[in-house]
Amino acid sequence: MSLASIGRPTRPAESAPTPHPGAALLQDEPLIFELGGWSKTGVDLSDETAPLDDLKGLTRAEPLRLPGLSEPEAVRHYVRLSQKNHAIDLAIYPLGSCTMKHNPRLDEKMARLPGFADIHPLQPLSTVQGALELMEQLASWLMILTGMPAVALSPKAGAHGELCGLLAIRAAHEARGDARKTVLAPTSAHGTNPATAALAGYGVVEIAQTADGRVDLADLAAKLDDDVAAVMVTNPNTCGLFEREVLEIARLTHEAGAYFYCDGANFNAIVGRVRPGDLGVDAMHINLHKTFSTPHGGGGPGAGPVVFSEALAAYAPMPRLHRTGARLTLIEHADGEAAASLGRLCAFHGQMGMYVRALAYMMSHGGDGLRQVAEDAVLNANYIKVRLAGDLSVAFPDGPCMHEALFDDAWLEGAGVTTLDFAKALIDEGFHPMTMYFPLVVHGAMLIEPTETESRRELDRFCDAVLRLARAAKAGDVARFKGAPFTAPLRRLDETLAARKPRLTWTPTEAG
Amino acid sequence: MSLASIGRPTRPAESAPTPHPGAALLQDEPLIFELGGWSKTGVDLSDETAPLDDLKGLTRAEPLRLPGLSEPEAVRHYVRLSQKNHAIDLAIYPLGSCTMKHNPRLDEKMARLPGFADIHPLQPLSTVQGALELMEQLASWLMILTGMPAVALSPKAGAHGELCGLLAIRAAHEARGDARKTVLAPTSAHGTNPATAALAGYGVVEIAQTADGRVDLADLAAKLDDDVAAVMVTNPNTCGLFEREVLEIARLTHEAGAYFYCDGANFNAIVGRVRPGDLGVDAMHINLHKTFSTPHGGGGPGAGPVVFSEALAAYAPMPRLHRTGARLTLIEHADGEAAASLGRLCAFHGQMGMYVRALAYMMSHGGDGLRQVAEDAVLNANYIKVRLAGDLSVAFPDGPCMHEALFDDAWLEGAGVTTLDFAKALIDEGFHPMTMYFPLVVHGAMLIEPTETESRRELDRFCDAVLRLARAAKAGDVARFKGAPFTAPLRRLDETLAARKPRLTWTPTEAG
Amino acid sequence: MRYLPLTDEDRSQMLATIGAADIEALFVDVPQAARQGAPLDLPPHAGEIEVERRLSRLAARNLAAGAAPFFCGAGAYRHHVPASVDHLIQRSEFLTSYTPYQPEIAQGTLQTLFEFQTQVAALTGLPVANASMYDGSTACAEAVMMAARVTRRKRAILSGGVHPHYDEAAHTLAHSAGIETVRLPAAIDDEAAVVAAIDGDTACVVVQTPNVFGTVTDVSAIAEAAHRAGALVIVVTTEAVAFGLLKSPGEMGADIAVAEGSSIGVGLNFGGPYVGLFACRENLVRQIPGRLCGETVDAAGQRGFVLTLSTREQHIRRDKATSNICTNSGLCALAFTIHMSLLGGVGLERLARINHARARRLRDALASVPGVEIVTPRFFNELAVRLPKPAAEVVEALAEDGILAGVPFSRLDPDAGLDDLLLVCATETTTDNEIAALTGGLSRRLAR
Amino acid sequence: MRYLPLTDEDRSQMLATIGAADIEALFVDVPQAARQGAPLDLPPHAGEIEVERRLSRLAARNLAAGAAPFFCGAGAYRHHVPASVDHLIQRSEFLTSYTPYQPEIAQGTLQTLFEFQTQVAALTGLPVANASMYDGSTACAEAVMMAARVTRRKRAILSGGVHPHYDEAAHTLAHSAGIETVRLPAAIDDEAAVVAAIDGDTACVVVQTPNVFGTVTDVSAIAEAAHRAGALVIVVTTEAVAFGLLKSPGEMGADIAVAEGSSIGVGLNFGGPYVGLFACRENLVRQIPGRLCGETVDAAGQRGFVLTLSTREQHIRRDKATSNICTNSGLCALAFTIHMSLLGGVGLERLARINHARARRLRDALASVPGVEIVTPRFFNELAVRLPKPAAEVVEALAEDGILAGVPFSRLDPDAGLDDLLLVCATETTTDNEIAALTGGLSRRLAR
Ligand SMILES: Cc1ncc(COP(=O)(O)O)c(C=O)c1O
Ligand SMILES: Cc1ncc(COP(=O)(O)O)c(C=O)c1O
Repeated sequence: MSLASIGRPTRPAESAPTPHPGAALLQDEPLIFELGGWSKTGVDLSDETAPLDDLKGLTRAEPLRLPGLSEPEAVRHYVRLSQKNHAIDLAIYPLGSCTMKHNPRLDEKMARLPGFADIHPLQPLSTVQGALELMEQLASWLMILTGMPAVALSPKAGAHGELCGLLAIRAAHEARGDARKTVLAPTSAHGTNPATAALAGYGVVEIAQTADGRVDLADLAAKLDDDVAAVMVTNPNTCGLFEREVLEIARLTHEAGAYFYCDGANFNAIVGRVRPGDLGVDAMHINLHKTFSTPHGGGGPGAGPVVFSEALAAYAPMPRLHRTGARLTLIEHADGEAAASLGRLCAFHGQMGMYVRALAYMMSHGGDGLRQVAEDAVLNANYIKVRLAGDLSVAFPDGPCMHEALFDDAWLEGAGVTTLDFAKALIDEGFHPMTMYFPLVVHGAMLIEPTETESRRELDRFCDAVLRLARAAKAGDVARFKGAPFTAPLRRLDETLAARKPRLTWTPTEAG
Repeated sequence: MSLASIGRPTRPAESAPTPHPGAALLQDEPLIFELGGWSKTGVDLSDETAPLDDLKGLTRAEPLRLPGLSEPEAVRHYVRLSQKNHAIDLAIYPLGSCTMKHNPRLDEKMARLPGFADIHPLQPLSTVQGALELMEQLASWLMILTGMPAVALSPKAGAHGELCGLLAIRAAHEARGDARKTVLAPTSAHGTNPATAALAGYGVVEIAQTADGRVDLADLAAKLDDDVAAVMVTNPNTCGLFEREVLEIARLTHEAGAYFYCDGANFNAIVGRVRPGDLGVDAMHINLHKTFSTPHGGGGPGAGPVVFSEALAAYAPMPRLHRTGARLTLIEHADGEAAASLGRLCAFHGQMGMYVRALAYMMSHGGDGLRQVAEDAVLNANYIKVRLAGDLSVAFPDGPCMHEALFDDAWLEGAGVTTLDFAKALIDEGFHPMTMYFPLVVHGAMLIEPTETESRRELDRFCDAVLRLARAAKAGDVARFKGAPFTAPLRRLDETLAARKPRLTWTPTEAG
Repeated sequence: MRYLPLTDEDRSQMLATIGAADIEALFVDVPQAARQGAPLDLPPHAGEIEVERRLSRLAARNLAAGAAPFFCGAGAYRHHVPASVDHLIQRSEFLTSYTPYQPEIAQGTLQTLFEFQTQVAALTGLPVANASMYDGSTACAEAVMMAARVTRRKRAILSGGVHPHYDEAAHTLAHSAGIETVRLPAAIDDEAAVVAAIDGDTACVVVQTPNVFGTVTDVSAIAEAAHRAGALVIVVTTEAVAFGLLKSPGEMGADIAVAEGSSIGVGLNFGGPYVGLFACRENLVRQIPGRLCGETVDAAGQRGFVLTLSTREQHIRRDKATSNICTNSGLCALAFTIHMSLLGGVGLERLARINHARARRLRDALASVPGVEIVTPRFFNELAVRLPKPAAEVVEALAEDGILAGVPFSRLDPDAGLDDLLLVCATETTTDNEIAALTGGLSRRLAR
Repeated sequence: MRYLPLTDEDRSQMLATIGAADIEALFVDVPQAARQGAPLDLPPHAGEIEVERRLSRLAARNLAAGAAPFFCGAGAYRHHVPASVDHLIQRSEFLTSYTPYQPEIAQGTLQTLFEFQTQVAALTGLPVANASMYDGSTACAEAVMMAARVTRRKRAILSGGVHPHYDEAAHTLAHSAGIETVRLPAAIDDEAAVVAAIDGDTACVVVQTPNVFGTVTDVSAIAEAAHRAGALVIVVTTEAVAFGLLKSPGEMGADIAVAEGSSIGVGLNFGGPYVGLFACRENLVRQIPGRLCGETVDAAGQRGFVLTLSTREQHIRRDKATSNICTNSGLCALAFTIHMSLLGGVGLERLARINHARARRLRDALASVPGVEIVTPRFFNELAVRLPKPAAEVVEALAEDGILAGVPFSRLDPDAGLDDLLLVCATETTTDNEIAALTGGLSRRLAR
């Protein structure tokens, strides 16, 4: 029996009491399990078969109970569902820390070339030289852009890259027989930082933050002892600020025999203008799905290559690319010159599909275009910050921000409207809300990252909407916020109920 | 000066007084001309250039005034606009006579193979043998399905096919020195029939219709004289009925020395079950974008191949396919054995992109699947007819219909609601209306064609909505109809105004 | 079958609801004699894998333009189309919608048509454009019919520079309506001859620029003469990219401009589907063939778009309509509009300059090949060269070398006595390597 | 640059609004020493034509599976994906949206995730599944960590039939957390050895079926032994199509089932992106890693979906989270869901039977090749054969003949002393011609 037997009966969307706004075009759509098709399939297959004699006792007891839809039904089902999503292709998607930028269609086209999409990871290397060269070129772009001597491509996302970096650091210490147990990270760090440190077997100690939103050097120095394996700092940080004292952070860290891990999720703000290698960084992951625009796809897949300093290069994971003259090979086993490697992070060689997209994106921009990316991203963020500063409260008002503008909820004081309410009201204006309640160091945080691919017109539309709402909130028009959203496919969803009585799969009910 | 200087100033969509229903996701979107970008381009091109010396005096006086958008802006613009459309991928699209069926994605993929999409119409024939063979295979499927000995592929749509057919008929008569001046067609005929006849230089005389919605044989016989070049009959006809007396129609027509042109737009109802060649047809066009599912694309492109009887085959247009052993060639000039040809209808060889899609569709269904297509299309139409018969008035109640069900507005008598009002109200239920006011022989006609690719569930959803509305109309809930639609991106549009003061292009205004 | 949602259970239940014994009962109206009993001689249904295999095999037997040095033009031109264009036109809401008969739920299509019309008007330098025709050749034929309606005259004069297929398509259509089409002898440049041919019975003159030989012509003088004689001027363009650089038809006095739009957004497709552009002077608007999209307002006063002036059209006017066209080339028009919206005026002009520069490069390279003579005096991106052998033979020979060397004029018009003319074209996609391959191949083949 | 909407005019006006003298003023916080002055040694921006040329050249240097007789498996399987799947996942609304943090405008993604979880639960025969992991190998590693958390024990036993990459990935992750992974010697079938290895300190046993040698195993006995010892059972599957035919992990007593889902909807992609399936028993749900989508209602009482139980996750729980995963494999999960919704249970079972039949055909053909010995006793669509020469050499040689003959086991584990083993696989895409090509090639190469 399954979770579904607890709690509320499934209420098919059809029995919706009121028609949605926009019902003329936006269709209600039940779950596939409510569309019938239990005895159907939408794929025409030959009826070839063979005796199952040698699988006796190993085959399914009862038939697999899953519905199959004809292609017309399936296409309609998923097209209808798709229209219930917001997307970067529909409007600005200002989720701070997420770098939701335009995804070029050329990149999609290139990734689908049979020479990339239809090759097997374990084909003889002589038959995939083009693929290996693509990886080599991507690696070279990443090393030049970061000014670092080595890169590991295989991590499958940013968090996986963090793990890769910390495991390399662990390997480096272990190689010296110096088993350290602590990782320092600021309170403002993204949740994956402490989570990764813990996963890598480290205890996490938080570093305090200065009034101007940077790492508190004194506190860092105080906490840096010989048990500290690594200092994890995001730069530009999650408040959208550049760590002015980054060189000093690196010096202190190295002095203590620790390594400097930089969370590179915000690399978009400085690409082409600042090389982490010049900042004393020992390891940094790069989210190809952020800075280099591989699509987020509703939650992945991404890719999180990690660049390393000389000090850590030897500990990079398997597999590794190796060139001898015209021939490229993969070192897939941790022996010989790779003996120090931290080992393998996943099967095969990583996110090839993302590598193609990212390289197409890099080639399209070129060195000049990537530098412009950083400049426009920072320009757009500061423009928003200035346009909103009068009505909202900027968390760290002094000096420019980098790629994102951070506000707190002080300005909502007494308005009876929370950051959440405000975000939901923004939905009714046709916009996706900013990141809410992150970073944790700021009360009721609103973190806005426009990226460089927003036009000035779109920035103004967005700012006008935010200001319109801000004034409504201050004018006490609370209803507009508490009940929001009103014009979305659904009204505000009950997340508490979902967690209290989890229903994680569909199961037949009297209704269904 | 342009039309735009007459009439109302352009009102940018932004200044919309009220937010649309569904505003959270459905974005307002102005015209590209209102998005700026007059000095921009979204295409990166080399700055290669050359002196224009030998084009002196032949180049543009002033620069071309058209806006260019960056890719992010352009993608967003067209994605936003797309969401303001209904589509077969969203719900049933029951436009009678239009055969809006599912468009398989495999067909789109095949049409984009470089071997089909990236070949030039005038490449040496030795380099396009695969393309010619594809055309030959398509021709063969069409001839087998229709039981006709010849086919002309080049017509670009149904109406173009009608023209092709009538010009072949004219050529046949002229070859005999028998210059006939009249074409007979029933009042129920689609507008393209009389329009084509006139374009082909014929006068049009209408044939009366019997009480049961078929051609009136007596009237036909009476009007058939030696000035009649052709009789144009749609079968199944535009009332969704099969012409029971079709064999007699053919006999009378031939007896009078005229040719029988069959409008094959409704071939979907009989494909695989009835061969027009067995009905005495001399020429018939087939809308590949109807029966064989090439996408309608918001109004085309389509393709209208024409099958011919022995009597007309010699007059088929250029170019023609010719096979000698393993080698296929194109006869592109009307001499030699092609001397009798009616000539060329268009440049090159027709709608290759549509041929690939149609053949992929045919191969996928096979002979068995195509017959099933006809049966399911007819079954679905009769199911709707029966489900609605109780509340709406069926135009021709006796006997089954074929692929579409025709209703008149007698049942709305006195309800104060017109067919148009009813159709617009259907939009608020999330459905695209049926064909209205066609055919002309039925008062306030509502012509419903579901096609075979609708599931029973979707048919029931549709019938439930129609019945719900029908009861509301009879119950006198007039407001729900007169003001409809209420939930679409726009309210009812003023078509009279558009025609009285035509604004056909955008021009700058103080506003814009 | 994967495209058919009904199950056998559905079918029998539905037949029961209908009250029919079996499916045959629904086909009773079909005469027994005409009912197809035995299954037709066709293969059975096939899965995607199988269909893909069969069609891919056919595709593999064609030499794709992108896979060879490529110089073909003559009415169809190979240009790069941005990836976003093909992505956008495949959006379900564009791809699988019908002609926008219900404007309240078709604003997507309608607004793009309004943008298309505005772009076409700007490109042709005329105030009004329709929502597309099948292609350039049928647009040209319809223009001739329209001119005859407007002038009530029955003779059309076509320049010898008009693409032979266009001439034939116009002739086919005009002939049956009793309109005479007079085509002047094929000529690289026949401005004078056209002027001379105009008389008081002339309904219209049809002039192409750049013409089929690539020659760029200023139509102004012809237009003056025609207007003096009360005839209309129809300017034909088969290479829409030329609008980025050359004087527009409107600037040169055209009353009607027709063009093949496939260069922008559409692609080669072995000749179709393409998209016909049709623009004219404002006073002719009620005679224009095809769909027109117009601006209006909705019940709440908001701007919206609808199909308009439909009293010209077949579904209202029947045998009095200005044309019989119904389905046009909507999706290709959309592709054109999107590509054009990316290019903008700035981009199209840039693109046109590159095309011209590439073609000059091609000309210079060919001029250096012994035996090759450059024939076209003033060209945009295509020109005619004279070879010491029949061009068709040379092209066939070079095809064996894997080079698509261009179009022999004799392929279009075998009777013009111009068998030694080869039409060659270069666009932004043509590389120096390809040009070198062509000149190299030509030298070899001509040497023999 | 085509992806950057701002014009220089926009930039200077915006700088003015901001009150910054120039762009440098916005980068003041960057230490002078670290400001990149000189442009980096990288090529300048390039147009689509150029980028497409460069990448196509690279792609052309790979031998695509579809272009050769193909028999590779070993953790990645080539299956046909219906065209509609790739079309649908490219819808802007799916492709360009983020993790569904704002459920009111992300129901499209959320509902498909709920469908995905339900399908994965049904396939694995377990009640709960998450919204995807990076791939099968990381899902396996996370499962080991989860088992250690649940049992508070620190040793994991891995069968010798587990894919070596999976073993290594699990080892890498477990090691740093002080969890020991014991891998039994590589063996075609080590059911008994696994049972023998279980003791009171065992946190979990990891068993793969079909295993890396293709062997199908009934895990029930192992499960019983493990449960008796208070250990959890993790069943790994790298070929998801096998779920259509074989006993599900749940049926065999698995506590956690992990699988590589790329066989359904995703494709080869040279190894990534793929999609990890993760399902478990209900009582373990609060220890599950990754995102979970759950059903709830909105303020108007309508059903809707949200991400739930996020108190397990890094963004809430930080260093106490069940995993550090954030971005997962959403779009691949969508592709999986769509393909699975087309197949349905009926279709997947059909597909699985075809795969098995093709593989038997392959086995029979190989059995007839002199020197080739069939090693795997019970298989689904993949099996190991012993060759008289090192398999790696033979595979290289056949690659020269344009045949992708399979995966030498030594490629995965050079130290197992199984250099003569070749892993070969057949799916619905494998034709008899391909099989004939392989046996022919093998005979030739082994003869020498
Ligand atoms: C600052 C920061 N670090 C790390 C991550 C984790 O990256 P990923 O989601 O690719 O695992 C994110 C992603 O949101 C982030 O914003
Ligand atoms: C009965 C009938 N005849 C002819 C046509 C014209 O076909 P097309 O639009 O392809 O020119 C149609 C199209 O609606 C039709 O329904």
